Amino acid sequence: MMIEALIAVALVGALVTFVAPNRIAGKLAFVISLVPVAISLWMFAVFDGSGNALLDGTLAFESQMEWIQLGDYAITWFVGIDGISLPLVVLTTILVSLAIMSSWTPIDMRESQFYGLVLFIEANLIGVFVALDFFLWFIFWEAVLIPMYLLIGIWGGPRRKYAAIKFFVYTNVASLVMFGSFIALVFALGDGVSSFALPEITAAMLNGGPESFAGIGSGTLTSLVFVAMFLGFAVKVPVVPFHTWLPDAHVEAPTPASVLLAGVLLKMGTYALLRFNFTMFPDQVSQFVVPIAAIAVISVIYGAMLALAQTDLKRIVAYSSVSSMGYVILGLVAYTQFGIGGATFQMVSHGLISGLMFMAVGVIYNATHTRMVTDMSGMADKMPIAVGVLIAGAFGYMGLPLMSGFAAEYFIFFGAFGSEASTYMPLFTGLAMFGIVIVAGYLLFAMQRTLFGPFRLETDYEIRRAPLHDIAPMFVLLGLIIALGVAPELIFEMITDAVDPIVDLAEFGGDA
Amino acid sequence: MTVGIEYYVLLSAALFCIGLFGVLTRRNALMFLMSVEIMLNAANINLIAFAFYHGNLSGQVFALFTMALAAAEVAVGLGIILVLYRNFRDVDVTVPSAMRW
Amino acid sequence: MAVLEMPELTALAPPMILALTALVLFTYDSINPRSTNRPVIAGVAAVGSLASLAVAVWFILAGVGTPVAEGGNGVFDLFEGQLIVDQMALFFMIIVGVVTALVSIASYDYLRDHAYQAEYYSLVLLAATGMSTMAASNSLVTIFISLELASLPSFALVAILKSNRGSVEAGLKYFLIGALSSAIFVYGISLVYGATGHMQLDAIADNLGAAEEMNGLLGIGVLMLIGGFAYKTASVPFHFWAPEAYEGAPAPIAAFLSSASKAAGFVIAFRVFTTAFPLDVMQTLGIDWSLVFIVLAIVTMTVGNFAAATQNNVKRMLAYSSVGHAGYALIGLAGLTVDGGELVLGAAMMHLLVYGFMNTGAFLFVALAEYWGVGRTFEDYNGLSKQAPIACVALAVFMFSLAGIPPFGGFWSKYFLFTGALEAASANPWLLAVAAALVINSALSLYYYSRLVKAVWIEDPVLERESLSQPTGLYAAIVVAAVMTVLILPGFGPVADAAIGAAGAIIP
Amino acid sequence: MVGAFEFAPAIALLPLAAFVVALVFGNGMPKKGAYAGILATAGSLLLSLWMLATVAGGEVYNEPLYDWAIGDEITFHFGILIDPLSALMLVIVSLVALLVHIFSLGYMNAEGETGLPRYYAELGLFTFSMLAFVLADNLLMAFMFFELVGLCSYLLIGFWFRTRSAPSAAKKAFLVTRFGDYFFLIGVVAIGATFGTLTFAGDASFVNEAQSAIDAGETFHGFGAETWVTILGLLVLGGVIGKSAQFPLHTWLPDAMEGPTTVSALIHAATMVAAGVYLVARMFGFYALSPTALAIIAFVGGFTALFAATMGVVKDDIKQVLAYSTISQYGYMMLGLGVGGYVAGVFHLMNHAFFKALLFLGAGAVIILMHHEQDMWKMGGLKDKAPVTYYTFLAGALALAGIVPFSGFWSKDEILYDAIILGLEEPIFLVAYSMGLLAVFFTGFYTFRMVFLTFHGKPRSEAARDPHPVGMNVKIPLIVLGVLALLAGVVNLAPVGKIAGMDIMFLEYWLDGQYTEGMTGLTYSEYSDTAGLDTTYIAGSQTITLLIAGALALGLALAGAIVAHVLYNVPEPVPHTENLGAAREVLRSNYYQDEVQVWIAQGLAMPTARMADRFDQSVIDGVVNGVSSVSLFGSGGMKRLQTGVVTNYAALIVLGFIALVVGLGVYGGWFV
Repeated sequence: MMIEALIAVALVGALVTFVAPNRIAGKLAFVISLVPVAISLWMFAVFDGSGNALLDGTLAFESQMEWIQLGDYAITWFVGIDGISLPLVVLTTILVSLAIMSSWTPIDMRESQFYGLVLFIEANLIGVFVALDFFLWFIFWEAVLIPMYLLIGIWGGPRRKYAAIKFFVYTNVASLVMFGSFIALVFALGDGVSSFALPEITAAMLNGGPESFAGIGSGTLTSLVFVAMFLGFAVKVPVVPFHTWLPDAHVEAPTPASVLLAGVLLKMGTYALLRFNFTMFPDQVSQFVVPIAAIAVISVIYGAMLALAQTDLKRIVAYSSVSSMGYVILGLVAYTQFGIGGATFQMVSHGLISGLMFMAVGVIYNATHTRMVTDMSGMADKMPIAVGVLIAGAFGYMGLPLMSGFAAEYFIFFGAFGSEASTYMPLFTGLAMFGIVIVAGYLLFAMQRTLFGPFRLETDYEIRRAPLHDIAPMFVLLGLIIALGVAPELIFEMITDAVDPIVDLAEFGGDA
Repeated sequence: MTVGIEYYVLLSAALFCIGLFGVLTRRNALMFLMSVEIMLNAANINLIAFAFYHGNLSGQVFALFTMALAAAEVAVGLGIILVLYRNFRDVDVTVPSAMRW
Repeated sequence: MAVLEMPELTALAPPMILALTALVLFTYDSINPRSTNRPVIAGVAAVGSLASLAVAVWFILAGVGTPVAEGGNGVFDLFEGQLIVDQMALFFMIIVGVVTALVSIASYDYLRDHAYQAEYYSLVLLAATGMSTMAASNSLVTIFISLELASLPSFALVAILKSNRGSVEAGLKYFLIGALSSAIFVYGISLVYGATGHMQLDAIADNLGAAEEMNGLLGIGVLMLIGGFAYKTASVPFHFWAPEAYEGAPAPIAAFLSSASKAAGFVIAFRVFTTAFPLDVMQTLGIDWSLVFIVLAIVTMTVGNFAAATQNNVKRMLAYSSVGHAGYALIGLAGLTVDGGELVLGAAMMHLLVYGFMNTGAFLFVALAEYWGVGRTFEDYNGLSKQAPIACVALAVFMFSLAGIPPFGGFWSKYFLFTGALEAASANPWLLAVAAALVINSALSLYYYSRLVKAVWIEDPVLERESLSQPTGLYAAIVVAAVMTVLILPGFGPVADAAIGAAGAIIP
Repeated sequence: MVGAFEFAPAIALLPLAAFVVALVFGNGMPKKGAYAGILATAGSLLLSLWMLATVAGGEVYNEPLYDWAIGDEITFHFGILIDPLSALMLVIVSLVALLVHIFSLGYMNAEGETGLPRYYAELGLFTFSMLAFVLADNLLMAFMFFELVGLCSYLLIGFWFRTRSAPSAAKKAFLVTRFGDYFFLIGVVAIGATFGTLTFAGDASFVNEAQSAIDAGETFHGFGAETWVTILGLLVLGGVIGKSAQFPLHTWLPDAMEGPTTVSALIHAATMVAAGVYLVARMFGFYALSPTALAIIAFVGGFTALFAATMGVVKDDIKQVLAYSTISQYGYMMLGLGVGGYVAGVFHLMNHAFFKALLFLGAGAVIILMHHEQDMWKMGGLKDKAPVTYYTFLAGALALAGIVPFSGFWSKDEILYDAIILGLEEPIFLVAYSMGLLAVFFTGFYTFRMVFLTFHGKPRSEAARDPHPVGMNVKIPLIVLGVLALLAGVVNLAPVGKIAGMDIMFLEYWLDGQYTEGMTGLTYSEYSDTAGLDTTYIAGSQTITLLIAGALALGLALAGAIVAHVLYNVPEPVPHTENLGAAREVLRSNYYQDEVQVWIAQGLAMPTARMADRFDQSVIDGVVNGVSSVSLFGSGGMKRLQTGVVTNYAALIVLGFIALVVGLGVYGGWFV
């Protein structure tokens, strides 16, 4: 029942915080959020699962109970954790705690509501990563939207209303498409399945797959569903060309919301891709390798190019997230141990690094009230510590060795290069890798202009050093980034354990 | 010799259409109401004719209900038309069109 | 179970209790028409509706209406099958009870300075009686009577603010369209009677064979019946009264009509088309009414949602959205197939139940706003969350629930409808179009629902307003509705079982 | 095995500790953390010498340290490989690092420099990364620390971040090398994916795998094994070219002189820039498999040597001259390795490390003397005022120019010798050789131009007349390095040895593993066998060839020196560069290399990016917003249905109803 405890704590905490007086809400929320951190770390310590949750691996902290009988299909409360979900759960809890602390400074209105929503998001994010029944999973998946919509809408920047509604509607449409196609698939599976439990559906998919449905042939149907679901998740990830909601949302969102958005929400998309498309449809994957890989490469390069053109620090980081997510797609489509494992590792790594970057940008923004590269220079002079951490984070983003970003990208490149999914994979890999040059390009340019050189600030705003509670979270993240970079095995071991069954599904074996 | 059922149906259909025509063309609320009454009576003709045709009484009974309800409808309707006149000084149904789109 | 010993008539207890309450209030009114003893009057109405609700719930739990074969207390049919009390009847009686109760409680504050209190409540309960009876009607006669019993008071209720032009205009339009549709409806009945020679639904089903040569007549009759239902459920093309009626009527009445009356309209539609016109036979007769409902469903939800998307008047937006939801519920009929379809039909019932909570709540919030007198447009609602956070949380719940976003009840029913449509699509590919329309419209609806949330939560008030009062009755009703909308998610198991069971029972 | 090698990790870890200490406690410490660094590097030096001794004692060490990432087919690990090559390199690096740390006491801790803890911390981090790179036993680990030294270089170049130029130079340095590393990383990934291992040495090394693959005639990705090996080798070479500042990725090094001179000495002369060459030497067995790759290396080297030397001729900034000479010298090393002169290359690497560090530190001393003035035209006449600096600097200059008997001569001569004997067999290499040979002249010229302008003639500025004194901590490193610059050559007096038939080619034997057992696949002779380059001698005689080659090199060097003497060793020297005419501008602007790269960045990348951005905003986002506005427009039309006139409603209802009747009727065939 630990998972239930995890979610319950967050939910109750959300309610408590919501009614708490503004004055103490921040501290209260932080204290509450430490409980899930503790629980998840404990889970991490005693984790005893093995194999993949969907491919009859043994789950940790599993619990399942009847809920609703919908015609011939049972909807159950079915949660469990395997090597893929555990790191993401831990990432979520930690990131939420740090985000809460980092928002003590910037959030100065309706605090209790703000922190309540943050905790509410946490509950649903955890749910997304642990739910193993489609309907249950979808509830959490959708329920994330509301609090994020409000976070962006209420506490966001000048164009917050536009950004919020865009994010809300766009991602919701995607979810509906995905939902519809998947339900159609389940019905097409016929008597093969008697519930919406993902493992059962996966099993049915892997032996035989669907019959023809509504006059659509079996093969066509499977491909259609695969594509529809890929598109559905592609918006969430996001991959080019479904990414345009991301920069708006990021730029307008308050720092902690950006941290969660980039840190965890994007991972929902890739996580879902891994769980659904790349676990249930191995044949379709092999069928669509080239287009998907192409999309991945385009996302990497195009996203990086866009970042190169920006002058708003947040926009830069936002677009580079698009680029980083492209790596994840590349790793997934490689369908090799290091490819998919690296993709999962990248989810965690990017969560930490982008979180760190957004916090650092946020700290600078708190001090200068501008994010424009053109407005400032020589910040290193005024806030050395924050800038130091920012530089560290930036190099993490560039994939500096001994930081988690390098491990992730290296795994992905290695896995993708050695993949036999398509003869062109080495080519795609080579192209995608050029991202590491562009990323260095725009980050170094931005740092040179803003952090170095003689001090200059357009806005007449008196600079004060960032308080400890702004800096501390960044140091925690930096520590984690370096720890994972020096010893990826900390989580890579359990990831590969959960990934191997997926890799074995592919008839084209992975050498790397 | 008895008249074939189809003639009754045609008669009621014609009556129905007359009523409908009235509904569509008349702008006076009362005329509107009367046209509706005509349509109801068209239905009544049907009911009675078919009751005769099928040789069971439920049609005729239903016709009675219809008349009763028609009366009730008129009662409520007149009430509404009354307040309509109070508020708009007119019984033209096309006058009150403040709420649209 | 005690129910067994009682005479069969007691199976009709829920509508009867409503009727009784109505009469009590009517007497009270005729004795003391100008009484402003609001607590007593509203209290009586609330108690009566709650009692009817309680009885209905008790019945359904006690297994009344569940065939004996399934371990229940058996389906009660009275007066040679003119009325029938089965699971579906009870299910809809519950919906009506819920809405009536909420509306009566809310009206306590809303009507604080209305001249004739008792007449208002008695009309409400009379209408409720009619709706509750519709749920049990099993013959075109009873259907027509109960339908009119529901309609006539409604006309009066919409126009009850005699000196308010909006209210009167609404009442007029509602009444005229209503009269027209009932005329069409009656004519339809006469044609069906002509083709089959019967009024009682099962009898009609048995005698469809006789209608071979009169299938044209029967077809037109069936379509005219559909017209009648479409009017009651505010579906295209008979929906034109809805926006005006809801906008002009007092907000509680709008809530009442858009939730309960709609549900009642659907229950008779469900019953008639499942019992009297089994699809397989009708198809051989060339009257494939499921096609009609597919078209109506798509058009209705599209018209409703698209028209709602750019409204500036909150109440009107809700009115159109209720048209859109009628379209969703129509999927229940559109999804019926020769073999089965209880999933989709059950989903429609669930939707109507959840809708009873969330939509009533939404309109009651509008009632609250009118009570405060903050205005009718989105702009007027800006920043209300600062003065009335609780009510605004409730509003957000209603809106997101209407949009079908978890973790709220609207999510379940809407997605079950979607699921049902897809299941039915395996038999009838046209349903794919319906499902697609549902997706598009949901996406669009999210846009305008979140606009309202944006207004109260995100926008800043245009003009500063001092703190707002917190009327007990309205608040109570709204909060209850909101809580139910949320709690129904975890507790959806029994609801789903009941609805699908009921649907399964009436599907031949 | 217990013993010296157990302590190998400490060599790298000591400076890391210094990094942490200086970073955290630096401000509280005397000399701002300098001592931590000095102690650490001193420790590293001692341990390195111990390693050297142990290796000399006949042991080599090649053990994994710990597993970084474990996969089914391949496991990436950190490991330590200590063989003669790495042992030698360890000593060089830690020695120079130590001396630079000491020198910094005099150079940096002067007049209230801020951010010293940062400086010493970054020095420590660099030393750690560099030593770890040298210790690496596999290509991935090598790449990691290869990148890390790049980071340290970035940080140290940008040490004076308050100026405009330093950060920009730092960015350029990192970016250009990153571009090279891009290919390197592809190479690493590809090698790992192809051969399933990344270790340098041992039976399971990718070198052996490649060998057997070629023998088995396998094909990879549609290429023959040998072609594929060539491709892989060239990919890795990309990183080498970036780090060792070879053409065309050399442009960052001159800018890197924005950093403190000590940093230039340590990173941009002696060690980090050597990393590239070291890497080639490290995996020489792999390159030996592909003559094509070797040839390309040779040409890149030869061309760079000449190319850079010509640019060094016209520079006025003393550090700039040294920077270009560095580029050119590394060109020599590449040339040497490219022509199979493994020993020669490593030999020159070692010598260059010493005398170039010496020259830079000397330049640093000069800059102290001149109150931080770097323009040679403002110097002059320092000879008498700062004798120690002068003579040590002179020693370095002689070595650089390659004058007997200074160390530089021996190594450079050996490189050219290896080039010519190969060239005589395969004339194409003669081109590379001649470029290298020509460069000798320019080297001699600019070296002594620098010496004369700086130390000889009359003082040409106030600072030069009254120089700032320098302390012991400056002089000691100079002296140590000066001695080394003079004597380091003796470890491999190849010509003497070959002519006189003496066995005094210690370095060659050393690298050939003749002092050590159990060293397989890493020896000079094995490399030569693999490469299988056959050579011929002028007139069939080794001696004659040796003498001719040596004489040519020495002669040209002296010629250059003499020209410089004639032109600049006068009381009032004047810039004669005008006489170069058009060539001057080309040279001064470095053949417009920077312009090209700036254009790639500013003129190509940025516009493309902006175009992409515009496309994104208008087209892609336009579609998204378009969808919403279209549906809202549709909504506007939809609600116009509701005219508000009840009669119209009735009409619409009837119409709709009739439509239904007709539709269903036709479908159901009622009207037949």
